[in-house]
Amino acid sequence: MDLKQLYQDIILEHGKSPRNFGKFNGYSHHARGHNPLCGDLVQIYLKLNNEKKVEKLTFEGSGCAISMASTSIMTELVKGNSFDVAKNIISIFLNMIKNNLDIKSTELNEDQKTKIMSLSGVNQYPMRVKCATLAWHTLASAMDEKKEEVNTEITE
Amino acid sequence: MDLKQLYQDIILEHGKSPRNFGKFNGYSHHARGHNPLCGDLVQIYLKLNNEKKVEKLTFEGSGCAISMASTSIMTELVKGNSFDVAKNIISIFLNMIKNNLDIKSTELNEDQKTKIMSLSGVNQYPMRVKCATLAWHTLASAMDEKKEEVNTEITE
Amino acid sequence: MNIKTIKSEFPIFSNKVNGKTLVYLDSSNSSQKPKSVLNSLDNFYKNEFSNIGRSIHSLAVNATNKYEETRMSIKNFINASSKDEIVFTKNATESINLVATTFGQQNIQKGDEILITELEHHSNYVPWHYLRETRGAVIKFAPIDENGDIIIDKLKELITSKTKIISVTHVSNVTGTIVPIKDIVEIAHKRNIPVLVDGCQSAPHIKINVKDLDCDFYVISCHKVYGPTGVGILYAKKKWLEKLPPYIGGGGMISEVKKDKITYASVPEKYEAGTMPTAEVVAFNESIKFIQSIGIENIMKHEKEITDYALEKLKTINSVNIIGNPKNKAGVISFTLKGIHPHDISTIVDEEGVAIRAGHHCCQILHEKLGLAATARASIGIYNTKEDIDILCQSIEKCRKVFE
Amino acid sequence: MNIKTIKSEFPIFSNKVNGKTLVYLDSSNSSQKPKSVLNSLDNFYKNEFSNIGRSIHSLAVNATNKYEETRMSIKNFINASSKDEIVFTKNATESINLVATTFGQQNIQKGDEILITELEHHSNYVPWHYLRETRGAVIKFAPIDENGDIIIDKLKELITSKTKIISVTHVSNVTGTIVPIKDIVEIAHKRNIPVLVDGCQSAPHIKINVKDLDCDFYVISCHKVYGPTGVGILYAKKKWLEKLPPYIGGGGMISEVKKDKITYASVPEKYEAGTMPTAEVVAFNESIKFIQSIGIENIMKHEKEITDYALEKLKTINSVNIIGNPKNKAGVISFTLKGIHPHDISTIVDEEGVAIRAGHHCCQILHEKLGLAATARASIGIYNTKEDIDILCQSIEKCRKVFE
Ligand SMILES: Cc1ncc(COP(=O)(O)O)c(C=O)c1O
Ligand SMILES: Cc1ncc(COP(=O)(O)O)c(C=O)c1O
Repeated sequence: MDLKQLYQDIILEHGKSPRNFGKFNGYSHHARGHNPLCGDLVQIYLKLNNEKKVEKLTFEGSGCAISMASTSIMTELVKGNSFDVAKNIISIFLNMIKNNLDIKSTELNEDQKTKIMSLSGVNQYPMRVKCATLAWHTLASAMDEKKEEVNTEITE
Repeated sequence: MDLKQLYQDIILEHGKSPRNFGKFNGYSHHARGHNPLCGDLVQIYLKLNNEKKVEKLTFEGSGCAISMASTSIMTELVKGNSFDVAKNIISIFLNMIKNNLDIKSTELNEDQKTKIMSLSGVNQYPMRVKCATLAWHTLASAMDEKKEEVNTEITE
Repeated sequence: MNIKTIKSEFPIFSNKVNGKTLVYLDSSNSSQKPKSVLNSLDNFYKNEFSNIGRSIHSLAVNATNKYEETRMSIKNFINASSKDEIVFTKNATESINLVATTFGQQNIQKGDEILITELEHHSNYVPWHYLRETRGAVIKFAPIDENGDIIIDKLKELITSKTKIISVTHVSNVTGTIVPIKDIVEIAHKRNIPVLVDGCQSAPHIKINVKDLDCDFYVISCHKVYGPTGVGILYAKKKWLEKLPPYIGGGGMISEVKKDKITYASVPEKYEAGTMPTAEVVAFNESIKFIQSIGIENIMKHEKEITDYALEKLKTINSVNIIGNPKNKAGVISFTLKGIHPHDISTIVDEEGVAIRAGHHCCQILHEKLGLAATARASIGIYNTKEDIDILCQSIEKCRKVFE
Repeated sequence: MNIKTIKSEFPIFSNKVNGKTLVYLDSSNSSQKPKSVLNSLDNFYKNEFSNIGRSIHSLAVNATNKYEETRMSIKNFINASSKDEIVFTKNATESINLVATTFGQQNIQKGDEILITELEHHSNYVPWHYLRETRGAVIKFAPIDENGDIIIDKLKELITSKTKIISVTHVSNVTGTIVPIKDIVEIAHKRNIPVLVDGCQSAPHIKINVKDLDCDFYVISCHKVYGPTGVGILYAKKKWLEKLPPYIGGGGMISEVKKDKITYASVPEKYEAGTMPTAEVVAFNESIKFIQSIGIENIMKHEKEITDYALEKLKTINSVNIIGNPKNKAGVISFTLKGIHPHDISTIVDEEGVAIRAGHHCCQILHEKLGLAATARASIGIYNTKEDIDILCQSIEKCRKVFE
């Protein structure tokens, strides 16, 4: 295990200054996520436009550096993509975290790959995986228009 | 531990041919005893006459050699005595079993002492103590005109 | 398979009891434990101990993983669909209470019927009796025949439109009857009735496949499966665990707790409140590995051999009466001896180092049916040998001498 | 008293965690175990194992006696009136559920009130919440002040003629608040209201005298008292155990079982259904002996010294915020670090071998009150030294560096 792998500069930076933070009016999708172990909560707001493109994506909530950074990075990566690509990015991320896989997707450019890979250190910290994945599961839930709150105890 | 001490001839003999077995009409006192561990049941029937003397004392039930012999010997020892002497014999017996004491009572003759002492081997077999004492507790309960069934789980 | 080697895995057999070699024939009550299980317990406490699921430090992470590994082993051992279908309890009795209470809350109204059998252990009767007391349920008992087999036709007849659940043992802890669970589940499911199976006497002895049995609930007591005391298992189809209300409430089984509202964790955590028997669950994994290393088929074969030998030999002793003669019998042999009470038998054979059980074995309904207050019981485990049976028989002869 | 010697009694401290010496500051979650307890466990399983209370062979007799010896030790340890007032459960959570369920069945009607406090662990809230759901009870929360002390006057005001029971912790597992139980019991008993005390955080740390407290119920979790997992204790005044209905039903807790009727064993057996955690109960006797060999006064003194040292030292670290400042504080120190989430703290200090807990510690009500989703918590056991605290503080400094 290597703490530096977990707390990379990019993580610390996003953790401190999360992008796309806050609620906005006129969102088309919304979901709420909860990690009962630590009490962290996240809310995702999303606007899909007529072409089914993620026009806007923001979040509210509080949590550890890992969860804040992961959420912030997620919003940056997903925003601007089509529904299907967005869904694909989510599954690329979850796959990476769960199965310790390299990113081989052609849908991501190098910069995006670097960003997503910055979260791969979480792998070595099983109790922190849920911190990293909560927002992603919640986004998926918002996109699928599920009514139930996402609960990390259920998603794994 | 010595099996011969537990299963003395007198015990085996009383176990096989219990004295004062069966119910009789016209009893003045009655009680029911139960050992939940083995399921043994005993019923005591007793007639106190006008002088408060135990005129008749019998029992019904089934159980192991120890419990049958103990009950049978008890009826022999107690029958014919006054209420108070009978009560005293009960406490002498229970004391002997519980505290491993010698019998020093002047209320008992040598023959009676021998009989009661024949049950003292039970001492060495803690799980069998209840077999030996059930009938005695039940008799005490009958004499006190208690309504509840005697339960060896409660009496110790 | 060498039983000597297997027996030597159990430290207790290097001890003397009353100066005699221990002949342990009380495995239906609780089994002895192999070294590997004890080593695991000791190792866990000495090197790895932590509470699970709460803290996120290294010890806690490791302990949580080990705990979950046992859950996965059990899933495989009984062929469940998912490890989420395995709930840890304190014993099989709690497992049955969990189902009776939560199922009762949701499904039992006044006059509804619960169908059990005359073979059941008190632990598979008292929890249902509570529903009789608190919710006005009716309990029916499927009868057994003189061999100790459940009369399936009668069981069928007892099912009505009010029957809400059937709860039945897989193997009787008195007669050793192996109950045709699959048939009963089929009958029940045709009428949409769920079935709970009490697997206390089957888990260490016969192959269990809950998917094949298709039962809704299956309960096991780990201490009878060469595991530590303090752990039980409830298998339940996931749909039930999700649908039924929670049971014991407290830390670890909640999702969000507010002053006016509480939501619960998902399954199986929803049913695991408070600090669990962590070390014991972890060590139980070794019990499963122990059984798997021998192979359940080999265990069945060995135990059948010893059981058949015992039945044969006991029958040659005059005045021994064996209770029940079921079609399929596991290694549980209850018997009486003419003129000698089971408690006296137990005390006398104990003097020879032979541990058997005397009493009603928590089956008073069955004993009432048999017209007996008590029986003596010799029950077989993987470590028993023909020599054990020989010593049992000799010590029974001794009983007869004492009482001659 | 030599802490080095005491610490050396705990095998776990000879291990490395992440290559570092283990600094265990998670004893409020669960304590480590001394050798004598582990030896007892191992010895019992290896040489003496048998189920208790059922069979009458020598092993069973011996096991039953040892099990009852622990009951007697607990009676003396907490100064109960009789060993029949000690019931074994699987954990404190079950103990509270036992009381809530059985007391509720008998005494809670729609609109009746249950008074708890904002300090309570989920295990002392969820079981009462069930009575809100199933019986229409009302739950009231006695508030705490900004120091983390219960405002006794407010508690008093919350008592009405409908208050049926008060359930309160002895020591908070977040703020370390030592609650003035005697005062609360006095207030309650004046109005004939029984009191349950959650003693999970007091049992290993401060002197317990249930006769002096005069509480009606007292619950303890053995794994926090240097004992094995899988065992809890319920102390209850005998009149309550006799009066309340049974809880878990099954083998061992019955007197007579008929097809139409069941009668129950006397206390405490009435509440001990199924096979109990025998070996763990037996081994727990060694935990009590361990505490007694050091002396609870010495333990209190040592832990106070370490706690005071820790508070002092933590306060010198900029940006550390300690949660609560109660009048009397046990060795439980929850804190936050400005700008760093407790989970990140825990992960980083873990890298230095320091085991603390991060989260809501099963006290969401309290955390809501504090306006925090989570806190970090260092909790003290008998084996902790000033050096442990030094390492904790150094590793907290490291957190700050990582996040600078
Ligand atoms: C104050 C308090 N109450 C109750 C509990 C529950 O104890 P257990 O998890 O052993 O049931 C705990 C510990 O988790 C606690 O700290
Ligand atoms: C058939 C059967 N069911 C249930 C039980 C109860 O198991 P436990 O005592 O472990 O809860 C037993 C064992 O005593 C049993 O033999």
